[in-house]
Amino acid sequence: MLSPKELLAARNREKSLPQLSHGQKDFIADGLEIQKEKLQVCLAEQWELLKEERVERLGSLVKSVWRPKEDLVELTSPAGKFWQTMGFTYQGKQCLLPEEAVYLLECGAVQIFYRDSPLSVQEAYERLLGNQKFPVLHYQVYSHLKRLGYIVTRFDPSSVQSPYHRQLNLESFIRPQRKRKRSTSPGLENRMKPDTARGMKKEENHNGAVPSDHSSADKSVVCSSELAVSEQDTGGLTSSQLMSGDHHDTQLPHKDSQANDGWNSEASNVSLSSAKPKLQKTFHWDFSKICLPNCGSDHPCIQLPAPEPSLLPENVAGREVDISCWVSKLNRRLEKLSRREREQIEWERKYKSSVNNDPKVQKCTNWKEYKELLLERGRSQKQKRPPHLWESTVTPLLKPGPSNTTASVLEQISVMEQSFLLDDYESWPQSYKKAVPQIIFNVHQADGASEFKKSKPGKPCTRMCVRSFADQVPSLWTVKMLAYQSGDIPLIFAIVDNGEVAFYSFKEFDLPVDVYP
Amino acid sequence: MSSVINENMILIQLLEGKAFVWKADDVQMIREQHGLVGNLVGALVRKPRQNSRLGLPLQLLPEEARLLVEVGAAVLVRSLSREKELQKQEVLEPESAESSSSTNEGKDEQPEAAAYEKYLGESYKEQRKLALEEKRRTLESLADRIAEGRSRRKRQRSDQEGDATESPLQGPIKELQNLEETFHFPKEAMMVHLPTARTSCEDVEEVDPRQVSVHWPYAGQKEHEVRFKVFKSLWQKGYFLTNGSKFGGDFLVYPGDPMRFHAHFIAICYPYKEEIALSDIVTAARLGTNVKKTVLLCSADQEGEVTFTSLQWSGLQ
Amino acid sequence: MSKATFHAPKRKRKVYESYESPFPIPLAHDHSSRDFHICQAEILNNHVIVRSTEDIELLYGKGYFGKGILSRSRPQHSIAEQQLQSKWKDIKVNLPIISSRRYKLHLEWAKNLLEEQGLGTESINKILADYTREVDISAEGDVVEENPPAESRMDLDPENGTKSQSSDSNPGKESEGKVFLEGNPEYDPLAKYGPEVLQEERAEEEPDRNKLEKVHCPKHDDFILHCGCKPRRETLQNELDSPARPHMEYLLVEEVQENVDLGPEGTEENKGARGRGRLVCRRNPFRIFEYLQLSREEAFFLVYALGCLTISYKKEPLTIQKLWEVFCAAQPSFSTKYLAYHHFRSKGWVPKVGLKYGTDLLLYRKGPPFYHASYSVIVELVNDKGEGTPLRPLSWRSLAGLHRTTANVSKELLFCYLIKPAGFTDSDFISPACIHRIKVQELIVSRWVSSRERMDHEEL
Amino acid sequence: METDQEESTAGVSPGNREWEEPWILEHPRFKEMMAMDVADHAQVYAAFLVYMDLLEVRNWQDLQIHGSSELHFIYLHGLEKEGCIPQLIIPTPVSMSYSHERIQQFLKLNCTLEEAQSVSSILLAIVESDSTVVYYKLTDGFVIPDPPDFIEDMDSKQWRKKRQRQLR
Repeated sequence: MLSPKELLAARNREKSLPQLSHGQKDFIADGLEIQKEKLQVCLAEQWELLKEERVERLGSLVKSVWRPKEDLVELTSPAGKFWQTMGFTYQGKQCLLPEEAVYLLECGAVQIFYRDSPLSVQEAYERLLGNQKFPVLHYQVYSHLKRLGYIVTRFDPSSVQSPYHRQLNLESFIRPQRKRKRSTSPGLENRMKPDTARGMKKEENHNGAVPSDHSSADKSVVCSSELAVSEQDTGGLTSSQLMSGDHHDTQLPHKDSQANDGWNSEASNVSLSSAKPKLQKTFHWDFSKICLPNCGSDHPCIQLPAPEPSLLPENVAGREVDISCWVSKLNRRLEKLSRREREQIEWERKYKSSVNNDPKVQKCTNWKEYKELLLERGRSQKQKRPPHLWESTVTPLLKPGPSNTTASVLEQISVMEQSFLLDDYESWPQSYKKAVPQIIFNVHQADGASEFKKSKPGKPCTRMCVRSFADQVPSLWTVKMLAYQSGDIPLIFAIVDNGEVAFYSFKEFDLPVDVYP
Repeated sequence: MSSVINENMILIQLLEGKAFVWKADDVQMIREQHGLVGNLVGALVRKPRQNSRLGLPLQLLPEEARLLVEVGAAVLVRSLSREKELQKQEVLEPESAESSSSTNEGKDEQPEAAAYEKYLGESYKEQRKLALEEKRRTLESLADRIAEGRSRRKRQRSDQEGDATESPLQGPIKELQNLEETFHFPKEAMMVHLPTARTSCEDVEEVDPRQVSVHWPYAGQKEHEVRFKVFKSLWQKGYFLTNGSKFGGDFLVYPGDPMRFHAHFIAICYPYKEEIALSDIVTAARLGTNVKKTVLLCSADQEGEVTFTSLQWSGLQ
Repeated sequence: MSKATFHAPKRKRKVYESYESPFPIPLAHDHSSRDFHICQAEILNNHVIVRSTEDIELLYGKGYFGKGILSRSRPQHSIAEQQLQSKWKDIKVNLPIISSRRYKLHLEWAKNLLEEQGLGTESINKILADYTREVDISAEGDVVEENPPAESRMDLDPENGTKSQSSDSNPGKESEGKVFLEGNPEYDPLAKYGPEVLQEERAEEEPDRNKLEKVHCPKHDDFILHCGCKPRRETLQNELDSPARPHMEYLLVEEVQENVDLGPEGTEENKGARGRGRLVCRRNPFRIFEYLQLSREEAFFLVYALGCLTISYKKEPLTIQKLWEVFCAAQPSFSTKYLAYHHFRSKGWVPKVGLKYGTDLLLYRKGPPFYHASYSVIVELVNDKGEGTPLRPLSWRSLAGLHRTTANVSKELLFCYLIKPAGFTDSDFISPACIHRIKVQELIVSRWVSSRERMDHEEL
Repeated sequence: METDQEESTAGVSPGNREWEEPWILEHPRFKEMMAMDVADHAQVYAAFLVYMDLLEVRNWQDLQIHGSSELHFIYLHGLEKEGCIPQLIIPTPVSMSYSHERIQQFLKLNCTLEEAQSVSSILLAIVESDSTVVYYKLTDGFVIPDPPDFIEDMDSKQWRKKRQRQLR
């Protein structure tokens, strides 16, 4: 403890803060005296500053007593100016919350007694904070905000309107928000065309997010269009599933090949026969007539029968042949491929589709027809609707039309629905709603700037959720949850890392559609 | 337990796994003797309502705290008083549920209370005496001027009234004569000390930073182990380190005391064999470029061997 | 619910081009294109490449799709070396100027190519020496060359330029100098050349030309002979009849002191008079062309959303379904990134790759020439409970860094969540049709710095 | 199906000669990289794009191609300008990730290549799917950054703006 002499001397202490670093910081230590001197000056000032103890006039100190059982600090002398924004009355007594008391102690405004002796700041930290009720982590955020002059109160979930309440106030809840958004971005706003169908749809969605009497008609519109979409895409899906059975690169149907080259004739046969039953009627390849001999070492086939003439191109003649003399010359070992070549083949397999999966190819009965088909396709590649895009399971979203405007193009390709933070809240399971980090503080504008009254605090400017730096970045679900709890008040995450506090917000955004020209 | 702790050791108080130093002398020693910085997190006594310059306590990074313990300069301690109290309360609970007021709590506290009252009373007496002396000194040094002023005013008044008689210069002014009796020093005017650090001895328990516990959750954690090895290695090279989270890194590395030097590096720690996404490398390097610092990829293997790689923009746009 | 406010993007101070259209398709406002043109791209090394200059211009010019593989962004590669071009800016010849070092490199490539075809070193040297022989430059600043008979024009040999006048010996002809761009197919710098010179030198040129014809594909105007085309008269004829035949690439090579090691014919002293070497006109033996490379997201958007691109693999056009499958296989993040890409395109914005800032996408209004990127986007796919596996898992530490990086360049950090409906499984991703079921949530992540904090903190 | 309108004009421009293979595939250096058979094709293509970028866009000199069979990697080696210290370039697709250990292996590559070089450093060339390349420099040990510019006569706001523009 300080001596009376020191105490009295403290009245005439320097009140202003010394400079932080005395001029531009240095970049490299040059070992010169001047650098050392500057540092010594800075450090000396720093230690002087830190060694200063809190000394206050007894008359300006509010006395209080820590009551651990009630987890509060009771004032035993009349409260000071802080009473306007802090403290509460409990059983007819003026009281402070632990964080308020510790903060005021740090400011030299209260003296906290415990067992008739005053607590040091260290003891106050130890006793008043650091329990489960009010962690030091929260205090670090609290005192950070308080030092800046904000009015900070504990968040009480019951103070926020229930979802039902909010629905009743829906109009006042949403409209002003929208107006503000409009006016903030005139530059783009001019070019956005809210009267386009897309704009209309947006509005409906927005209202649909929180259903109200007014929007129920619109909502049904949305629903039906959603339904249409989902019908459409399940249709697309089933057919694509049917088609996606196999994509191996079998150029021609074959029966008996070895697996060592990666062909999988079995799979392709299966996919051909099982794909769509009705196709079999128009199916003209007769596999029993097509012979692809296995000349591999395991099943040497020496006699190759004459190929079916209808399967050959016109100007090619086939005949029966004995290949026994060739067999010995054939290198039937596995081809040794380099790493890169293997990779290449792997990719080739991915890019190539089996021509046999193509219904049009399946309709071809011979080479001639197949070649004609290829020719026709080649020709049509540069047409507006190339068949590989337009006659397949998935087709382009935009239908080429003569007079598309930018707006109509955007509308046609906008297939994903915008989601909003407050969507679907009701459908979340209760267990999810509970496991979320809690909002800790309401933050009101600093003293002079707001009409804060403890009895009628009004709307806070933000709400705070306190997280440690080691915690996870909140998931979308956490953000949604907290946004819902916080209602129309912006929510901010206070992140504490080794006593340093940083604030981040995750705000709902709806990037405006930019229709140009 | 407390008996084991050396008098000269710095006490690092653990609270919720956070390491605090409460004494300014300790903070100075940590900075000047050990080259460690820490982070001031409390309100500054001289100007408590601002955030640009803060005061005690100093919060240490887990790595800083562990290093101080390893070099034998400090011990980690946690206070047992609250725990003991809770135990006591549990015992007392049945009979004294309603008598929680501090005035009639356990008898053993009474001497302490009386001691404070006594201290306060003595302090008041002494302060009044000192204040009185001060007042006297002030008056004495000003006496001549006061007297002169008074006589001038008197002269002026008499000039206006046409009375030209000069009053002779008086000796000591009348205020000084019976200062002892008239000096008013109300009790409210006395100065009171609100101490920062604990003033009384208390029960503390030492905490071993190598053992996992609720009080020190970092021990054995992979991230902490890598960070610690890196921290120690950089510290041994003579660098000053601070928390690097503002810059997306683990530490900021300074060539000298951060008070007077710009940081050279943003150190980011990775386990040596852990894959780093290229997008993370780009983000880090980009940031380093923006703030003119080199990003330092730091890794430590099992043996404590630390590898550093500098990452910078190439200058190729 | 408090929303992030939209900050109108900042227009760049200097804009050098006019805005044409948001998409490479005919739109009502755009009178320059009436036809729905389908661009061609191909898979090359698992990436999507557009080769036709016309298509490149269309895709980049309208919507800023892709990047030139030989350019920083807009495909506009020129072989000319800027430094040399300005050094020699007073000459009136409008051919690209390159250093002899660079020229040697191209020569070496051509040589390697020929070696691969199995030609002997001697004949290769002979062929190349012929092909790259110095060409005389006329007083008007055009390349002087014989005008060969039509059918052999492709493999014409440039005149041996032993007594050519250097450009600086002909000052005062500025008015004649024509401005044209390298690579402009309309302009053939050799067309003007009179036929007389040809007559004179014809006889001695003959043997070499024959040899050349063996290896030089007549369809090419450069020296790439690997295409497997057989020289056929009729094709050649067609080529020549087409009005916009690409001209052979002639270059000015800056040769310092000694000439290139190709032959003794370029040793004149007078050219080096200025002490900066001399310019020699030669043919480029190995031409490289600018291609447009599309990111997979861009490519898929052009095919699937707009239907104005077809992508082939080894000449075979790929269906949308197939593309989806191979892109997903080539790039695990593709499906997620594509959904986000599509979303922003359908809002009329131009997303580009976010590599520069370590994010997934950068969003531009209208296009990079007009506005600075406004948003740096992180994409995450989540289920209907908002949980997901992000493309890059973020800790507070990395988020702090990312945010700082983004804010330092006056951009905002935009999280784009793609929300799968309940019951959506991985197997639903096998078709791009899944896009209809995905919802998008946008969040702006920003640091909150209170006005008070700003007041008493002057950082940095 | 509509009629075929533009068959004859399609092949006009130099890049679009459909009968021809893309020059990349025929480029001797590309073939060389492929033939090395040390890296997967994604890295090979990244390496080639970087090779062309350095050579044709940035005008680097004496660019050589190397393959490391133990690292399964292709890397480049060249000079930014005449008289510069030769640099080692590691081209990589953006989708890759590397451990610090591997980065150190890359740095060791340079040591073996340039015995005399006191500081071992490499350029990491990261290639995006649209061929965008960014280059970052990795150096073993500590590299002190450039000192901050002290521009006293310019007010800080202006200065900050200028800096931001430069860093875009």
